[in-house]
Amino acid sequence: MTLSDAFDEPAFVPYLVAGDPDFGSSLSYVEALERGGADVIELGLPFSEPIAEGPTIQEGIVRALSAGMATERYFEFVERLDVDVPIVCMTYYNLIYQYTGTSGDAGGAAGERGPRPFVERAAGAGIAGLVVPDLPPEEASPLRAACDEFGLDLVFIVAPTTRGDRLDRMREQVSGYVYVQARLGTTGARDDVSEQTDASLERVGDWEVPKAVGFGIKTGEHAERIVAAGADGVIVGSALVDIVAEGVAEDRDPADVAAELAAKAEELKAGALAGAKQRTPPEHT
Amino acid sequence: MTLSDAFDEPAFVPYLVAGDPDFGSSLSYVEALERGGADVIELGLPFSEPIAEGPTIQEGIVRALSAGMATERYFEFVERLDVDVPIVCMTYYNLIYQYTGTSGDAGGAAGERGPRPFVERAAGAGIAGLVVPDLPPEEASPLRAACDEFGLDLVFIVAPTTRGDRLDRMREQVSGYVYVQARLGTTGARDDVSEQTDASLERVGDWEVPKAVGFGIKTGEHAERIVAAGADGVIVGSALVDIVAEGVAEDRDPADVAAELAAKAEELKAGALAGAKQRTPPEHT
Amino acid sequence: MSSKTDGKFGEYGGQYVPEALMPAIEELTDAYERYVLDNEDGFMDEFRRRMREFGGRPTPLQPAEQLSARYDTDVYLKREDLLHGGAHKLNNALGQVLLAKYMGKERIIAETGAGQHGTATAMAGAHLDMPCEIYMGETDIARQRPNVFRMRINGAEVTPVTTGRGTLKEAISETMRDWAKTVENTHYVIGSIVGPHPFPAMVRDFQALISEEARSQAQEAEGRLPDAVLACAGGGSNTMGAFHNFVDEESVDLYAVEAGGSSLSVDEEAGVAPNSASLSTGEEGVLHGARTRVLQDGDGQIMESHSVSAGLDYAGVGPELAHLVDTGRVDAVNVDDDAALEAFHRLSQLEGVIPALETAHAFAYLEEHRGDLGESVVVNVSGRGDKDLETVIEETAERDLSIAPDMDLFREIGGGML
Amino acid sequence: MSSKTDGKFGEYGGQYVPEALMPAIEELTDAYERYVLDNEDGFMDEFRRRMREFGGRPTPLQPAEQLSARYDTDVYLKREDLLHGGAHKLNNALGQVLLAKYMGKERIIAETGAGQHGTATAMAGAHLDMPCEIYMGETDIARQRPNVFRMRINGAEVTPVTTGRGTLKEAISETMRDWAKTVENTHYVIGSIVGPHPFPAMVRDFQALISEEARSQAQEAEGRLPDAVLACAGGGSNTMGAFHNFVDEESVDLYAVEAGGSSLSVDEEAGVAPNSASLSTGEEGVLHGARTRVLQDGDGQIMESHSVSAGLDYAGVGPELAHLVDTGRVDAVNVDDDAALEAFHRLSQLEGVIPALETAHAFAYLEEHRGDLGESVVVNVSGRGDKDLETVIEETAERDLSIAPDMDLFREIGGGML
Ligand SMILES: Cc1ncc(COP(=O)(O)O)c(C=O)c1O
Ligand SMILES: Cc1ncc(COP(=O)(O)O)c(C=O)c1O
Repeated sequence: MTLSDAFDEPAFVPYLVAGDPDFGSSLSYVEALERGGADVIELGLPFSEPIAEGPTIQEGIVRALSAGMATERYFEFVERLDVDVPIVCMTYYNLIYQYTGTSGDAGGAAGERGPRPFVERAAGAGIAGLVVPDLPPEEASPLRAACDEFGLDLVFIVAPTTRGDRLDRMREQVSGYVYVQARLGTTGARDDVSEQTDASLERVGDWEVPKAVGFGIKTGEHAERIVAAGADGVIVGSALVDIVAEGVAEDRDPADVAAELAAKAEELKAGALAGAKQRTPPEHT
Repeated sequence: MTLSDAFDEPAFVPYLVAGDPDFGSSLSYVEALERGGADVIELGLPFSEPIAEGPTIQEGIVRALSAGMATERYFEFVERLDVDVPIVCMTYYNLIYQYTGTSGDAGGAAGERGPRPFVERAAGAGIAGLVVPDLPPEEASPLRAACDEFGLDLVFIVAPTTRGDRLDRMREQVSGYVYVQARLGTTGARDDVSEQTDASLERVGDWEVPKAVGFGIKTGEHAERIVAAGADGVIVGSALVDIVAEGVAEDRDPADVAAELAAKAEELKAGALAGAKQRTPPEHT
Repeated sequence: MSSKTDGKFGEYGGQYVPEALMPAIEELTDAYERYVLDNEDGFMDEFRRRMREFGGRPTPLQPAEQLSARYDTDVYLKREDLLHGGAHKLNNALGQVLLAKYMGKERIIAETGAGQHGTATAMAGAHLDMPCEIYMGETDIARQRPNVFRMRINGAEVTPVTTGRGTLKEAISETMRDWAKTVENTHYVIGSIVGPHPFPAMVRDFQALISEEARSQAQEAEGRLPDAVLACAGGGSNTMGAFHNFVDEESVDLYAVEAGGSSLSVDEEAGVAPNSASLSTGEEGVLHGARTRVLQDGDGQIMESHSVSAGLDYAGVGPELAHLVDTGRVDAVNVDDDAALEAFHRLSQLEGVIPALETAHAFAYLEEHRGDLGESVVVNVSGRGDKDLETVIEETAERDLSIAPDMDLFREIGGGML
Repeated sequence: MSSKTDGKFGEYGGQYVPEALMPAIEELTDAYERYVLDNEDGFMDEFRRRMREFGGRPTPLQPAEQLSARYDTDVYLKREDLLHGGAHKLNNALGQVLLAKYMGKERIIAETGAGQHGTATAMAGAHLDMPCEIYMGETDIARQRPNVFRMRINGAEVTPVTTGRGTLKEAISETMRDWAKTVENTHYVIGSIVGPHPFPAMVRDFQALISEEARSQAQEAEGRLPDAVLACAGGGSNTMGAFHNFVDEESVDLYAVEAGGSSLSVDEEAGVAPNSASLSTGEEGVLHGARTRVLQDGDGQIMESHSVSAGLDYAGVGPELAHLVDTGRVDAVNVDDDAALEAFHRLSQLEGVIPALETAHAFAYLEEHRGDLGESVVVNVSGRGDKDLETVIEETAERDLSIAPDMDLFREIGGGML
C-alpha cells in the first residue's frame, strides 16, 4: 500500500514520539493507535532542538531522548513495531543529514554527508515516507532525490501563510500527502477549529496528493468538521502526547495508557468518517 | 596666670573630650588630671566631623556627642569644672563660626556670623585660649581679632611640613603657646618618639611663645625625651582618651578611671620634669 | 534573490525553518535588501545616527599602554564595552528593532540566555517605542535577576520558559514558536549572527560598524592597517563585526577565539561538550535554521555546551564565520576557562578596563601568543564585565590564580554574595 | 596666589584644613595652576586625549524623542552614563590621578560612600599604573559589594573603616588622616567638587568637559544655546560640570536639582535631615575644608542627610555652586524620593536609558515643570542606573507607583534579591 492509498477513506493520522516515555511502552502505544483505527502513523524521531513543536511534543521529545532514543535505535523501533499501516518518519533535518549508518559505503564518497544513507536505512526499516518540518522546498532537492531513489514519499507542510511561488515549489516536490497546517503557530492541541483551515484547504484544492490537516486537532468533533471541510485526513499529535504525558505524571500502568490511546484513536477516526458524510460534493468515494 | 606662664617649668598638657563618656564622669576625669599634675588642660568641644583626629579621639567624640555634649553645655561644663589651671578649648571652626549665644546682640549686626560671640562666651566661662585644628593662619584673622578683644590666646599647630612663609604667618598670629606636631599624621598614641620632633622644635626655636609638643606621646619616658630635646611642654591626648575608652568598654567605676587618669598624669608630668634635667643648655630655669 | 543575498556562505547558511516562518523570512529578506543594502528611506542613515546619539558610537580605539609594553606590540582595544548597555549587542538589537519599525511591525520578540541580548533589545524597544517580549528560561531568570530587572524597567515583558531545563535553548524554541504564530505583526530579533538567512548577513551588516570604525581609527593611529584582529566567538556577532571590514585585506590576520571551557574532549554518552568551541571542534550540521559548524554527537543531536562565560555558551556559530574558517581566512583558536579568568583579572588590573568574561577569552589568546601576532594588534572588547562579577568571584575562589586579588575582605566583612 | 585661584567664590571656599595638610594643599595649588590652568607639559592635552581614548568622550547629546513629545519641548540628554565606569565620576578621577602622576606622587588614596567614586578612581589608577587605596566604611562595604569587588579587581586596596557608623563621613576622616601622614608621596583624589581649594576649582575644570561638549553639540543640533540646563546636585560635580560653560550665558537657565528626600523639614533633636538639600535648606558653614552651604544644627554640628540615592546623600555642597545660587545665577530646586523613583521608571520606559537614581532627580524636576523651562532643555544624565537596581526594587515595592512595572515575575520565580 502506498502512502496516498491510505487516504482512500478519510484517514486518521496520529503522531507519537518514538521511545516516549520508554522503548517498550512506546511500542505498545503505537500499536494501540493502529488498533484504534490509524491509517498512517507519523512517528517522531526526537531531535534535541525541535523548533517547530509546541511545549507538549517538546516535553515528549525530552522524555524519549532521556530514555535513550537515538537514530539507530529508532530504526530498530520501527523494525520491532507490529503494525500494518504505513509509518512516516517525522524528524529534523540535522539527524537525516548526519546519519552515516553502519555500512560505511552508504553515503557514496567516504565521509560525504547528505541524506542518502538515512533514506536508505529508513527504506530498509520499512518506513514509507518522511516529514521534515525544518526543511523548506528550497533546501530539499538532495533529500527528494534520495527519497526517489529508495521509493520513499516526502511530505511537505503547507502553512496558512504559504502562497504563490512557494506553493508551486512545494507542489512540485511533494508526494504521499500534503500536510496542511490548520493555523499559524507550532503544534499543540487547542479547543477550537481554525477558520484558516478552509482557506488553507482551498489553496491546495487542486493538488493531486491527499490533503491531511493537522495542528490543534483534539477531538472527534474537530476531526469531523475538518473532514467535512474537505480534508482527506486529520493529523493528531499533541492530544495523544498529552495522554502519554499524563500517564507519566500519574505513574499509570502502560496498558491503561495504551487503552486510552486506542479509545482516543477510535473517537478521532469516527469523527473523520462522520465528517465525510457531510461533504458536498464528496471527493473520494 | 596667663597661658604662657603655665610653661615656667616643663609643662604637662593633657587633652580630654568634654562630656566623654558623660557629663559627670568627664568632670571628674578632668579634675583628676589636674590632681595628677596638669599645667594646662586642652578640653575638646566635640564636632561631628573631626578630620584632624585619629580613631581614638574620634570615638571619644562620638561618645560625648551621643551623651548630649553641645556648645552651650560645654561652656556650662567649663563653668562647673573645679580646676585652677588654664583651660584651652580645642574644637573645629564650624562650631565657633555658628555660635550665636543666647544674648542675641553678641554678634554685632543681627544674624551676622563669625567667631566673636563664641569667643565672648568662652571668655565668660573662664577659658584661656583656643586651638582650632582646621583653621590655618590664612583664614584666622576674624578669630584672632575676637581673641584679642576678649583676652584669649590663640594657639596654632606647627606641622613637620610647615616651612617658610607659612611659619612666619603663624608666628605673627600665635599666642599662649605653639603646638608642635611631633610627626605627620593625626592624633593617636604611638610607641616611639619621632625623629621629626627635633627638627620641628628647631624650626620654632627662636619663637617667643613656649613650645608644647604633641601627637603620639604615650609614656613618661616619651615625655622625658621630648622635654630633653628642648620642648617646654608635652601634650598628651589619645593615651588618656584610651583610658576613658577602656573604662567604658569594661564598664568600670568612674572613680577608678579617674584614679588611673591621675596616675597616668603623674607619670607624664614626672617624665617632663626628668627631661628638663637632661637639657644642655637649659632654657627656662 | 540577488547573489549578494542568496544566504549561502560556501555550503553554510540557508533557511532551514518551518514553513510557517518562510513568508516572514522572505518578507525580512526583502526588507533587508531594500533598507539595509539599498538604504531605502534613509534607513541606514537613521541607524547610524541613532547608534551615535543613543548608542554612543563611535567607540574609541584605545592604545593599551601596559599590555603593549608587556607584549612589545602595539595593542589597541576596540571599546564596545562603552556602548549603551555595555556590549556590542546594541548594534544588532537597535538595527533590527529599527528595521521592524520600517517594516511596519507592531511588536518585537527575542530570546535571551544570560540576558545580554534581552537587555539590549529591551533598551532598543523602549527607545523606539516598540512593544517587546523577551523569552527567557526560568532557570536563567533565577540566576540572572539583574538583567531580568533591567528588561522589566525598560518596559519589556519577560516571559519565563518552563519547558526542559529552562535555559537558552528552550527560550529559542519558545521564541520561534511565538513567531510562527505571530509573524504577521511581529519581528523576531535574533541575538547573534546565527539563524536562517537573512539574519546572518543582516546582523553582520549592523555589527560591521565595529570594524568600519576600527579600520579608520587604526589607520589614523598607526598610518597602516593592524597585523591582527582578535575577537571572542560565541555565536560570532562581535567577531564578524570586528572582522568584516578587514576580510578583504590579506595582510590582516583574523583570530576568532572560542571558549575551550574545561576541556576540548566531549562526552558523547552524556551529550555534553565541556566547551563551546564549535569552530574548532564542531562538525557541519543544521542548527536553528542554518547549516553551520555545530557541537553534536554522531547522530546529529546537539550537545550541551559549556563555558565559564554564559555568552559564549552556544553549540553553534554563525555560518559566515564557519565558512571563513574553512577557507582559511579566519583562524579558529580557543583558550580554556582558567586562561580566560586570568585574562579577566589581567586586563582589569593593567588597563582599568573590566572586560566581559566572553571578551577575556580574546585577551587570553593574546597572552598565550604574545609576540607571534605582529606589531599592531586590535582586540575587540565586546562588552564590560559588571555582569560577570558574581561568576568571577565564585570561579576564582575555586581556582588558584596567582593574578587574582585576594577576597579576604569579603570573608571578613561577611554577608552574602554580591 | 593669582586672583584666578584664590579659592574663594564670594564668601565660600577657602582652605579649612589641618596644618599638616597645608603644604600638600599648596603644592597641589601650584600643580593645578601649572598643569591644569597653564597646560604645562601638555597636561590638559593628555587629559583630553585619555578621556577620549579611555573614557569614551565625547559623550552624545541625545535628542529624547518621547520626552520631547511629552513635554512639547526639545529635550536633550547629555549622556555621561556612557562614560567608562558608568558615570561622570571618571572625568574627575582620571584628571586627578593624571595630575598626581605629573606631580611625581607614588600613590593615591580616595574615600568612597556608595562606591562610585572609588570605582572610578580604581579604574583610573589601574589605567595609569598608580597604586591606589580606597577607604570605605564597613557598613557601606557590606551593602555595596559589587562596587567593592570592582575596585579590588582593578587592583585597588579597599580599606574598611570601622569607626563610628562606618559610612562615608568616617571614610572621609580616615582618608584625610592617611593623607595627613603621607602627603609627601600621596595624592588624595577627592570625590566631588568639595573640599579645600584647589579641589573645587580643579574638579570643576575636569568636569567642565561636559558643558564644553554640550554647548557645541546643542549649537549644532539647534543652531542656538539651550534655554535651560538641568543637573542633579549632591556634592555638585556633575552639576558644575554641566553648567560651567553656560554660566556666562545669561539666556541659559541653570537648575541644580537636589534630593528633597522624604521631607524638607529637619529633626534638630536627632541631628537628622531627611533630605540632602543643602543648597535649598542648608546654612553657611565650614565642612571638609571649605566654607559652603551645609546641613547643620544650630550649634554647627553636621546633620545626617538622607536620600534614596546614595550619591546625593551628603550634607554639604561645592562652594562655587553655593555661590552661584546665592547670586541668583543658578536656581536651587529639589524633588522628593517618590518623584525621583517615578522619573527613574519614566526615563527607562520612554527612552531606553536607565538613569542613576541621582540623575533621576533632574528628570523628576523636568516632569514637575514641563513647559516652564523653555523650548530647548538639556538634562545631564550623570550616570547609569545599573548600580541602583536593588534599591529601586526595594523602594518601589514600598510605594504605590503607577508607572512602575510589576514585579510579580520576581515573586513567582522566587530566589533572593538581585
Ligand atoms: C560581551 C559579550 N561578548 C560576546 C558575546 C558572544 O556573542 P557573539 O559571539 O555573538 O558576539 C556575548 C553574548 O552574550 C557578550 O555578551
Ligand atoms: C551618577 C551620579 N550622579 C550624581 C552624583 C552626585 O555627585 P555630584 O553632585 O558630585 O555630581 C553621584 C555621586 O556618586 C553619582 O554617582
